Amino acid sequence: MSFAKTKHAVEEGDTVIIYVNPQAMYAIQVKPLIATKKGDMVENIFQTAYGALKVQELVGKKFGHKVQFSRGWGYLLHPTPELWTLNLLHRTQILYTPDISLIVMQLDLKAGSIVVESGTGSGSLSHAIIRAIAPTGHLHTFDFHQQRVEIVTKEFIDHGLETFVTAKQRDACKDGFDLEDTADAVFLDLPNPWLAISHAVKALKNSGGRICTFSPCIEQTQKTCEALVAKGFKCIETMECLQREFQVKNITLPDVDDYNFSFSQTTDKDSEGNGKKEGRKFRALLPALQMAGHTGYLTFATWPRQSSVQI
Amino acid sequence: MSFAKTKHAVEEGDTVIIYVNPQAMYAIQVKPLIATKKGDMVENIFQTAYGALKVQELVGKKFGHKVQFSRGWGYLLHPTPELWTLNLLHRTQILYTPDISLIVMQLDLKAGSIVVESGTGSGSLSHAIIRAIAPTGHLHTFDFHQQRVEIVTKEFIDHGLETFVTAKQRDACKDGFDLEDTADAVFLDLPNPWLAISHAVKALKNSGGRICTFSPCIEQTQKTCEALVAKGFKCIETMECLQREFQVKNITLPDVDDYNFSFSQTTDKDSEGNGKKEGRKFRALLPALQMAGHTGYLTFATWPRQSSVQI
Amino acid sequence: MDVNLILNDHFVLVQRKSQMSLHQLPKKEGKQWTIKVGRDLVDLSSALGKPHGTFKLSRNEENKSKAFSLVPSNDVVEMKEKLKDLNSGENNKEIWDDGKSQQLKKEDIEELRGQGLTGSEIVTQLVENSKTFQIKTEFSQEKYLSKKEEKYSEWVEILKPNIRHLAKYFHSQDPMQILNLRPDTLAMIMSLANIKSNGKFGVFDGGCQGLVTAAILDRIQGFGTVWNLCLKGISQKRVIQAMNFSPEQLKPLKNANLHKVKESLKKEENGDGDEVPAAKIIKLDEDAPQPLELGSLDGLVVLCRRPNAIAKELVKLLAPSGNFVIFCPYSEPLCETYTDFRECNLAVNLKLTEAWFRLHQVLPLRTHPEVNMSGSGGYILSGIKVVS
Amino acid sequence: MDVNLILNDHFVLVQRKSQMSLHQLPKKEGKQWTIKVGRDLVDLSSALGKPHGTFKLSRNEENKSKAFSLVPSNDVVEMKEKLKDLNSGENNKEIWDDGKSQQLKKEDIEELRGQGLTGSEIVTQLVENSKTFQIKTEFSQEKYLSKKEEKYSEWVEILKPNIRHLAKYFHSQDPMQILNLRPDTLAMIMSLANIKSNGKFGVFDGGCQGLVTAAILDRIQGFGTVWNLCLKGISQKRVIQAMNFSPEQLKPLKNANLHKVKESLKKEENGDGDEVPAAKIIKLDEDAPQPLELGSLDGLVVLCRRPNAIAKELVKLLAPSGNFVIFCPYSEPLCETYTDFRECNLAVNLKLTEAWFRLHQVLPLRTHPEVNMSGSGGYILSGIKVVS
Repeated sequence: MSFAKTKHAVEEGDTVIIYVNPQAMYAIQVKPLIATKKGDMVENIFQTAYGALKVQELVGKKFGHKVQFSRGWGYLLHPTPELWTLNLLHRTQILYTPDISLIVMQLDLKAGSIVVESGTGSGSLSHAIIRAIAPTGHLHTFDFHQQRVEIVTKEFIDHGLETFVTAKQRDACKDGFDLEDTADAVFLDLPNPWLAISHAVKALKNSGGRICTFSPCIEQTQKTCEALVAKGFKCIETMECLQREFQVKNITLPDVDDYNFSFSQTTDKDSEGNGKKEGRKFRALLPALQMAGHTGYLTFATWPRQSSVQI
Repeated sequence: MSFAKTKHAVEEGDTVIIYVNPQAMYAIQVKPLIATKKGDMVENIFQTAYGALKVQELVGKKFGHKVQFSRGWGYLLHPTPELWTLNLLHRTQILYTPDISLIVMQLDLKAGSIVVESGTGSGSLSHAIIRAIAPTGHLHTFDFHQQRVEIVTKEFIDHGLETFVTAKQRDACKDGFDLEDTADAVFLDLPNPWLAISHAVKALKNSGGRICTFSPCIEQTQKTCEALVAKGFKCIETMECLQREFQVKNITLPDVDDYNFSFSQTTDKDSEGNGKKEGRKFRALLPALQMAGHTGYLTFATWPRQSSVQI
Repeated sequence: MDVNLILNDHFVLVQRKSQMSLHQLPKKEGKQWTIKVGRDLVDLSSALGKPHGTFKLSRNEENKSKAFSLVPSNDVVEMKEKLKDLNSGENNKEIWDDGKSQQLKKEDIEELRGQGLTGSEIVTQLVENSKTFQIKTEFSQEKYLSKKEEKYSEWVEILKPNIRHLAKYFHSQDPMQILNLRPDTLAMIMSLANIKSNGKFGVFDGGCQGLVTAAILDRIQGFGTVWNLCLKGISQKRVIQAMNFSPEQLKPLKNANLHKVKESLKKEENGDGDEVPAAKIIKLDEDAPQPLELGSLDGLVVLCRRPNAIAKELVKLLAPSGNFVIFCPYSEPLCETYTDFRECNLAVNLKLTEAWFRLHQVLPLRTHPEVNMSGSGGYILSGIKVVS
Repeated sequence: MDVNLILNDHFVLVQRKSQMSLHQLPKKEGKQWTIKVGRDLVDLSSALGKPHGTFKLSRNEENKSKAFSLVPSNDVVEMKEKLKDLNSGENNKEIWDDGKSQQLKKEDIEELRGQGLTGSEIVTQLVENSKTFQIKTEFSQEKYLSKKEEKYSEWVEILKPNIRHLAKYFHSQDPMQILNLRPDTLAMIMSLANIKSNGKFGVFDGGCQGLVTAAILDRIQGFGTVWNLCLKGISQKRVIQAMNFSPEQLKPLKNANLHKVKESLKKEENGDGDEVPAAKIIKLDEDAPQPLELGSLDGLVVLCRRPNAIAKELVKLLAPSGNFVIFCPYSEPLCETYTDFRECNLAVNLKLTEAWFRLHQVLPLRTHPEVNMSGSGGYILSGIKVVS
């Protein structure tokens, strides 16, 4: 129940984020009991890098405050789609926040939008879509993999989002979406998105809408663009978005990196004594040495208002 | 004669660079007379943004020093391939320093290398190749366009580089290079580079070598990579290189951008008086708002030592 | 809900190929309203009352030199289709561009325009008077025609402004007028500030023309509250105006003058003699009759050139576990803010990032990244407020 | 000129798929020299006297558990070719990765290794014991096999080190050990410093292991002079050593201790009581018997973490119109240097740049940029010295 509306303190059933450090975060559901491998229900004790946490004790605790583990502490955070993306269990490759953000904005999503998504995957994008379109919109999400649909359906219920989303097992390329003149936007993350374009057209509102396809390979994008042109989509745009993260470091260089040399000064012994350490100190913005160089190509297009539609 | 060996003062016949500012540089050849449109020989007077320059008066002037124009001054610079790239007359799209640098290094060029280049284009890359391989190497450069070959041949002579380069008119895809077991490296900048791969193989030394192709479109690169695999090239790598330029600016924000506000301070009138202007001053590294987002894909590969070659 | 007709007093975007411009239609009905589209004069008022969409520039038959009228039309004919029967060469080997291949001079073209020729008629003239067009390759011809189309196309789109268009438009016109906030960076801000309906958000806009506020108002469609936090002067609102929001869509927007918020705070403080409590309720001026509390916002966006001091103060308005995003066109001030926030243990998940964004041309046999790209779209410092 | 045989005392690069390592062969002949390639032991000395190239890891028949010997071989068989007759699925719909599809455990694999199985034999076992391999798509199978090949391939390349390989190798191992100087940035430095034969160049290497000096020595092949400018301590030379340079190739390299250069300068100055002239000849220590003059270098490269003070001094060694490149892993010090140079009118064509570099996978139907890229390759300030 915790994604849908912001609250200040934890209630039983909520999914919360336990933040220890940027490399150690955990998404846990606040339930008194948990099933063992054998199926027995036992007290829900969560093991962090800094010791155990009795999950039920989180009830009533305030978000944004510290929580104690047996050998340390962390922060209790309200879940957001971004934190969920970082902490969900990967069933597939997932979309990350830079691509997700572009998709949501470029599809013109807002409260009230009706959206079709295929495939659901691990539900990373779904959570961000639901946030954008609630409380009056609806997400129809499809995956051809039955197990994925079952897991994500349970997650939507656990997160209190079930009224805003319908998840179904379906092979979108073969069987379409079984929706007509309904959607404001369609998102396709499929190996062969071009096979689903005609189904997307059927699902889109006759008054017009937007489509987005995500493909890791350029050959997929090329085929998709051709299909979009052939079907009559307009404003077809393909884009790439990467994110570069910086570290901020206060650097004090070691003595050996201090090159206090001058051809013209008569004594450099003197100058070496003066404010030497200060000269070796500075604050630097360091780009991460490694970064994601590619996720996929995003192609967006507009489905124009059909002439059959009266204003 | 000025590219081949560094000199300190200008001699007649040298090509020199007149630097006024980053947006105004000129490459001129120091000759007393110049032909008018009608073909008459008249005194060589060059018009800069800051007035006239009598070109012959540059003889004997020292590089790196100021030169006077009738209404201002500039600097007299020794030519380099990089300055030539910025100032040459475009007959075609040209390669720029980031790509050129990668090409020269990834082709393992050094003094003594024998190189094949096709097409010559406007000679931007050729000058950098010659710098890298002189005085003992040689560049064989080809273009299917007769006029381009004539112009670049004259430029090589004017620049004192004619002993290091042979420029010929030739349709490389159809007719090959007429070279066998000769080249350490081959560079192809052609609309259909894959058609020239077998000719490149013939030109390359049987003891092995490197190849590079430059193509703006990914489809060309795909076909080229397939052809390279088919011909037995190894270590095939495709890369992109972009350059981001920064401006350094000392910024002093206007008064309106100074948000000296605090919920807890009792009087913010006081604080506004204290070192306010200093707080609005800082030095910023500003990335250029616009940059080149694409030049082409560079594909490199190794031609392995042929088993026929004895060590 | 959506108004889909072109109406008086409303804003529209007029697009010819890649060129866009923003116009407000006259307040009064019946008034003629002529705008410039490239080098052409167009009577925008001729589109009034019609749905947004594609229009053809059409000549007034009586007086050819007057402004074009707009006629709804979906039968766009691209120039390359018109001219596709022409010959083309195999390669550009025979072409030597000496700048003389076009025999029409600038003055000739201006005269053709003056005679009231349509765009495609002018381009046909240009092609017929080119010595090299017919020996160019098909791809070169297409490139040439699509370049000419930018100037001469007879079709324009009259678009209803939305955030996607406006973000692109304002950034392409003069990036620094919106602090170089690029559309993809705007998209990131919306995510990282956790913008959603029924939330309470604060925006401090130090020079983005209301772009982020407009994006939030559009996203939440009337559900929730957006506080426009300001210190003095006129608040940033150009993009908000251009969105043609209905009163319902504008309802969430409240103004909060921070000085007045502070005054109320002081009165309260003097009243009971205590320290300022973390979630004290403050009454605001007439603009904002609803109370703005410290520690009450779900999300906060700060956009300015020098956020160092103000951002730290504004975070006090945020609820614990609330999300903040600080945007700045420069990295250096954010670097300081980062250090400051870290030292004060104000937040977790602190990230200083920059986005890299590039468009691609995807065409058969001609797929490649666009040759022009933006070198910078601003820097973002984001995080989640915690209580230490 | 080139030595193309694997010889004692020389360095070689050993490459298995994407993994590279640098090794020096023993100085003495006849000594066995075992190295680790991934998890395999390989007797590198078994390659001595043979040309550089492709070798097969081959088992000593008598004792299967000992190190692999190297046998020259060009008949590389990739695993995907070996296994191409296997079935594959149409899509991954039926696959649910529960981490249990591989039935061989880590210990089982170690045991197979211990039994002396070759890499392809182990991979065959892995494939046979996978519950999902045969229903994976062909592309998924290929991806799986090329991942396994990284660990188990029986072919290695013994490469003669060159600058291209070494620049990549040192940057991939630990970028900061060479101040994060990325290969493409190195290439830019070589251009912007106008490196060419028969020139006089100076390199101040504050932590790049001699990479740039080695690149210059390689480029000029004995023609010209390269001054290794240093202040104290051991000069940077690891890359120079790894290049196996001949005495002729090393001839251009001269050491210049800047303190000694300065001392000579002072003596000269005291001698004739004048200011230091712009092109005074200075005698140097035993390491560098040839004279290094102020204002004499054609090009200068400065590589360090904090170039601010030293770069300005070293530019005095450069001839007017000479090219300089200052490389730094951080932007901030270069920002200061930029301002300083500009204020002092020391140079024209001043440019502060950063390169962006990305590799691409180009395979039929699977073309895309590599998913891992370097986020930074250092910053460059370049310019041309002028006399104002």
